[in-house]
Amino acid sequence: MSKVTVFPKSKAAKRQKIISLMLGSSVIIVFLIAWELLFQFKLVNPLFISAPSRVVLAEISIIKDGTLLKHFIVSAKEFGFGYVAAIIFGFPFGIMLGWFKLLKASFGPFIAALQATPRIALMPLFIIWFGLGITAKIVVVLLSAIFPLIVNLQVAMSTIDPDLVHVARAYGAGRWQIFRSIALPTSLPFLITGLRLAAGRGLLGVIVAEVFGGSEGIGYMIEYAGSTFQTDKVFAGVLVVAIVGISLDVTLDRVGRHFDRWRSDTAVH
Amino acid sequence: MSKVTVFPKSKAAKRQKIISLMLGSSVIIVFLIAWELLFQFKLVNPLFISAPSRVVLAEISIIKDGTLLKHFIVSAKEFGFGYVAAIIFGFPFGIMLGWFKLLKASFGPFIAALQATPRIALMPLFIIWFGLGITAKIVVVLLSAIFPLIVNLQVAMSTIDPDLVHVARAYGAGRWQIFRSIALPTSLPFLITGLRLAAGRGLLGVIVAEVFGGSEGIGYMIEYAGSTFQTDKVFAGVLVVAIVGISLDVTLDRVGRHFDRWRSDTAVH
Amino acid sequence: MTVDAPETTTLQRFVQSGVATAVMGELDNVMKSHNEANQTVKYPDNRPVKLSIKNLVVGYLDHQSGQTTVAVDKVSLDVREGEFVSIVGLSGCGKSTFLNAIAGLVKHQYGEIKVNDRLVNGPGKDRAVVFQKASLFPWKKVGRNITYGLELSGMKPAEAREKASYFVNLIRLTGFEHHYPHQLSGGMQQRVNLARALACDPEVLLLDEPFAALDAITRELMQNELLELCEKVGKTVVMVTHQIDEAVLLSDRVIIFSARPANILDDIRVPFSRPRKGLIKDSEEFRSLMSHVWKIIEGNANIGGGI
Amino acid sequence: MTVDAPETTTLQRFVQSGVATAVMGELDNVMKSHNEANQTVKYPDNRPVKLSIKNLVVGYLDHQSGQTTVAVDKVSLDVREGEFVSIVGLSGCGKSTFLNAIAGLVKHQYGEIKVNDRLVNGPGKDRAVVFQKASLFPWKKVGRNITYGLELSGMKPAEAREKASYFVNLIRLTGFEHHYPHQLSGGMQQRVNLARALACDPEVLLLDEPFAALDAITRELMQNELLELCEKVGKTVVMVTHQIDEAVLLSDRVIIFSARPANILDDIRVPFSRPRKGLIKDSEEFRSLMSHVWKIIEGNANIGGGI
Amino acid sequence: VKKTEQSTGAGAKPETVVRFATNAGNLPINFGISKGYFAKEGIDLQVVTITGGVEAVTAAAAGEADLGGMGSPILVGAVAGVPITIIGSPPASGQHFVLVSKPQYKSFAELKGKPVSPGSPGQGTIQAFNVIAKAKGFKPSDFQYVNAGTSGNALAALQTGKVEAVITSEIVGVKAELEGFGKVLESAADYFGHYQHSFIFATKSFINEKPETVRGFLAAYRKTVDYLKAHPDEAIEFAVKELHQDAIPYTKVYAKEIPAWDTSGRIDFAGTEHALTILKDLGDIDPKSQVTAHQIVDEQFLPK
Ligand SMILES: Nc1ncnc2c1ncn2[C@@H]1O[C@H](COP(=O)(O)OP(=O)(O)OP(=O)(O)O)[C@@H](O)[C@H]1O
Ligand SMILES: Nc1ncnc2c1ncn2[C@@H]1O[C@H](COP(=O)(O)OP(=O)(O)OP(=O)(O)O)[C@@H](O)[C@H]1O
Ligand SMILES: [Mg+2]
Ligand SMILES: [Mg+2]
Repeated sequence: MSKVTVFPKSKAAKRQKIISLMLGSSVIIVFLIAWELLFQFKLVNPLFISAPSRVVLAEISIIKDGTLLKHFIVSAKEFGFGYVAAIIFGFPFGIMLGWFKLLKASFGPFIAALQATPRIALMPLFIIWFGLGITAKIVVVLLSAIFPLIVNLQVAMSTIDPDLVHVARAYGAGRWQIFRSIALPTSLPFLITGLRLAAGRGLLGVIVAEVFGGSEGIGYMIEYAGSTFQTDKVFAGVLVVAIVGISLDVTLDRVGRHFDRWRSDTAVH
Repeated sequence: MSKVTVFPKSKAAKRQKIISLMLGSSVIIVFLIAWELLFQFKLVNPLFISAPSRVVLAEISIIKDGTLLKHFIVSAKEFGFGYVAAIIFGFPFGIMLGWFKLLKASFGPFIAALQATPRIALMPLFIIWFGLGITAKIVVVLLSAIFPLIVNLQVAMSTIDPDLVHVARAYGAGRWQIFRSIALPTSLPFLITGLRLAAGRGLLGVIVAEVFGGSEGIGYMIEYAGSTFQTDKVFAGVLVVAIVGISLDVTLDRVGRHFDRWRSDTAVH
Repeated sequence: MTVDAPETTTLQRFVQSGVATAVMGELDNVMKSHNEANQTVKYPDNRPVKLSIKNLVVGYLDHQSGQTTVAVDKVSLDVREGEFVSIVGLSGCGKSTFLNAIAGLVKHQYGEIKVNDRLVNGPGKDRAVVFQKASLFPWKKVGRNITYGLELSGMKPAEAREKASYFVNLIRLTGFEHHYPHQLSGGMQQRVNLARALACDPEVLLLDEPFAALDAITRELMQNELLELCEKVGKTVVMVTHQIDEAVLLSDRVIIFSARPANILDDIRVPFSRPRKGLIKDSEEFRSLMSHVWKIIEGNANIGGGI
Repeated sequence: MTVDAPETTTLQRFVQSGVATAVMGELDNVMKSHNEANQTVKYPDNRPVKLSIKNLVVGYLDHQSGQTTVAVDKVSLDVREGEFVSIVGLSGCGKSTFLNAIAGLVKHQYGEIKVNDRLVNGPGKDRAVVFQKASLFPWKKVGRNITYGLELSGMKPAEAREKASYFVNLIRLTGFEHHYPHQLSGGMQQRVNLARALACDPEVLLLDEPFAALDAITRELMQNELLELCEKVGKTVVMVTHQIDEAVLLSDRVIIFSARPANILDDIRVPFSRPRKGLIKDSEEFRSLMSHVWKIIEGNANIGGGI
Repeated sequence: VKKTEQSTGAGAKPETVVRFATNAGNLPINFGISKGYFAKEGIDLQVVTITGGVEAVTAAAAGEADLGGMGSPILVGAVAGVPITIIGSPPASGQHFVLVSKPQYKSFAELKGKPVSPGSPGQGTIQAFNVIAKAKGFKPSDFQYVNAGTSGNALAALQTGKVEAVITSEIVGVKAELEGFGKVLESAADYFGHYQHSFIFATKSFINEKPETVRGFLAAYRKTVDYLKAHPDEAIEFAVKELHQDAIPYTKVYAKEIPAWDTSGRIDFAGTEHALTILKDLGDIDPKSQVTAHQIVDEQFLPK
């Protein structure tokens, strides 16, 4: 042990985080600048396409008059409940489908059909079953977000290392323990991917649901602003959704990497 | 070698396929019967919720008068091009994001934002850039289908076994060869998952795109039937989409299992 | 053992069992008469039988090609409490398969396995295995890998940690508790694999080449630790090894497996008294025993064709 | 080698290199004077130097804890064309790391590695490695695993298949070409790993315990095949092994590594002429050489503390 | 979502909750709530915001709304058997879609063979376009139908030349003219003659349970509309300030429209029959249907 040198912990890791952040931001900033220039040089029509500077002004104004907060809270609630519901149902269901072949054979096609069924065709059904209130929107978010989870976790189960299952069984692990000690860590990358896709899908879902019915929420705000030609406000709403999307994605990615830190750093190339 | 017994090849495999098919079908059939009974006992309003028997009749009539074929060809074309485009762009892009950390740090947040950006807000942009023809619809399908591919493949790259990369490098494999001989087989389950999710998303995309603009395609047919309360025809359209969804899913799953046949059969439980 | 394709009905049962149950079943009667005579108790011993294997047949079915490979062919073996039995044999002859069958991880198609007079039909906490591949959990640090079995049986974390640190010292990995497996050398990984099994303190210890990746010095150290542990608590051990000297040094009996499919060529009692020291290695008796074993394997290899 | 934490700027370079380049760099001058004297050519030989290693230092940085583990510490070694050099040492001392550095898979922080007088800064087709873990491609069948290196260099499939079948016979796996790795026993996997490297016919062969998972008989068979192959074409081989007898039997020189971090304790010339037969094992000279090697390692183990 | 606009009006305490399905920005409804006209009738009016007539009808059928006011899907739904009854008309109940072309077009005939956007299937816009085309002697197949929607999307398509003409609401048409890339070429109202497009409906169950509330609603609605007609400036100011309507085109259109409002709420039966005929021609209503306007309309709740 005399040959081990210790350096201040995690400085390197911190540095890496900062670099990542800077790179990610700079791409977005470059995009925004390009967009603003297009606008300033009148290459886009402000009737249809706003500009970052105008969006920021619109954003400030809807923050100031409280509009944004009001709609945001509604949307956040709908998204939150729907997303959590998708996890609660999708996670165990996906795992079970991957785990029990008969279950997959039975419900696989049904799920595929459900996934491909256009929500738009079912809107009347939705209204009849879930009304026009928050329930309907939560269901839309749930239905949008659940499929990536189900499909990803199902496949995750097939990538489990059989050697490790052997070890676990040899040590007397029951199903639940095998699940916890092997299936879960193995499926983590799949789970995180599923959660990331589900977040993106769920956000779209909440907006779509609010556009189709209701008088609250960011989606409603966007739709109403659009139909009254308040393009800046449309984009101010979109900006909020995009920021939420980025935050969720970055957080999930980081969580995934935290739990995956046991992987060796070996560069692939 | 004297101790090896050979049995007629693949009989077991065939049997398994048949069982799977039967199970999958029976769940759907049970669902349809339940639905029909609900209808027969007048527990649902046929004005908004059709019944399997009525859907079949509607299906037959639109097959006979050629409506279905006409719309189907249009939608199939839009979906096909969009899906293939999503693969062509999403596959290498996802791989590269997973492969090159800097690329991921740079474009990750941007992609997350794009994924969460409500398409509905960008419709004017879409129209301006891609018009109202098939191009716009292909782009909608592309945008719907590409994210599962990008995200799944990106994560796939992080699950590559570094030992195997070592082996490949030791034998002088270049990047491309490492990609082909290791990254590709490793990412296969992720790729298949991505393709399955993308298929589901793409089908939704094509319908949404046709609802929002256009005068052809299954989506248009569904929308028109819906707005004139021809519920049977709505579900006849939905049925077609669902069948396509199931077929794609089953095919992709089978392809995935074909390429994954090297995995040992060790039961997980 | 080459059997013609059975009719479909037999084939179905065949497939369901995962391997060739049905085919093997047909050999039932033939084997009964053939084997029962064979099963003499070669070395009388008054200790109770801990592990009893009768007419064990294990095969693998390749689902794609429909090929079965028979790996273990009618092996019978009794191991008494506190006995240390080694198995030697050619690479690929079926040693690991045999061990995995005892562990309950691989299904057997015929015969029976009993531990403490109870039929084995799955893994159990009475047995622990040191696998040929280290197969550590890559996401667990060394310490947690060692305490895996303990945690499964519900030991408190503090207690498990303490036990882990004892075994970390035993396998000479002090300071590496918080390393992930990929940060260890091959030999270090194998030692963790060994410690994981020892920590469970099972009644029957199944070791599959536990020292193969160790250098001579470390190997001797570990052998001594194992011997000491076993002699102290009287563990029942079945160990697969490739080192004939190791087999002779550690065991009460050395079982020699034939080329695949494995059956028992010979079952040799090792006459040295315990506790043993490495010193016996230099004795003439030790050497002649070793070359005896060697000759039996070699003879079989030459006759039996493929290795 | 315990170095205090450097200032941030040094730390940055440290992190960028992946390991402790900067820290090691500071030791530059110290080591130059220290080592150059050491580097006498112990056994004069008129064959050209194939592989030349000077003051090699290799360490691992744990990105999370910030800990560095130095595995190879200022090792210098010249291997001549056609020479067979074995490395023995304690488990975890740094043998695999050393081999991987030569293969170009692990970055070194200080010193240089030259093959054919050209600096090594990555893997190359002039070297092939038999890894300690078999690391076969699980999705390729045995045949395709063996021809992996050949396919990379663009050999035609038919030709590669033919070559594969030659090596499949050599490693006694006839009939298993179309099996997947998970259907093989541990020893069979290791033999495929060996064949994969041999098939490439590289100038320098780096073997990391290539026979560890093989039984005595198969091991001897494989040793003979390797010896024959090497003697015929005059391959340069560096082999890590745990069997001292194997090292002595096969090699021209046996290098003894110290406990971690590895440096060379001794470099022993094996005086037997070639071609050698297994028979020399029984000679008195052979045995005394073996116990000489054993004593050096053991002495170091006792002094050096942790294994 | 049931949105409760706070009743600011003094007087009677709201007692009965009435859920009214309409699109966002409905002037009389929002104004009436804000001024407390409904509260005065003992009605707590809650707006169920939906995007179109189909959703309004569905919401009513699903029990999510008691009353509603939208366009022709109400007729289609009522004829198809949705349990709703038409109880009155909004103040502007006729066809008010306009055909907007690119500025260079002088006449409708020039659009022949060109890409035009008649709006989404089932909507009144398609009916309007077809009626105009028929009156000018063209068939629908004489044009390339590409649906770009009705509002922002339609304008974007027009501005960038993806289509040569769109049929849309008057406000959007005026907006296009103001922006300089569009020209209101035709007004649908000129071709429809006797035609009623918009209605107020109630579900049959609500009528059965609370006929008095229906009466009260229509009374309050009438008062609101009367007030608005008398104070067009206040109406427009309310729409722009409170409902965030696009000021210039809204002002321009409504300054002209409000004085022409019919505040009686009476149904134009001839116009409705005419609408039914047109819808049958289009196939939106089963051509074999025998349902007449009188069977789906009940005027008894209108204030005398
Ligand atoms: N999972 C499996 N599927 C199919 N065949 C297998 C499987 N495992 C082992 N075999 C086959 O069974 C035979 C015996 O393998 P086993 O692993 O028991 O050998 P072993 O005696 O342990 O050899 P080694 O000393 O090389 O480890 C071999 O021919 C091997 O190919
Ligand atoms: N990828 C790695 N990351 C961090 N540390 C490592 C890594 N690989 C090896 N080490 C450490 O380097 C040291 C030397 O390891 P190495 O594998 O070279 O040993 P070895 O001599 O081959 O041992 P064995 O005979 O057991 O295979 C060990 O202390 C080990 O913990
Ligand atoms: Mg084995
Ligand atoms: Mg090693």
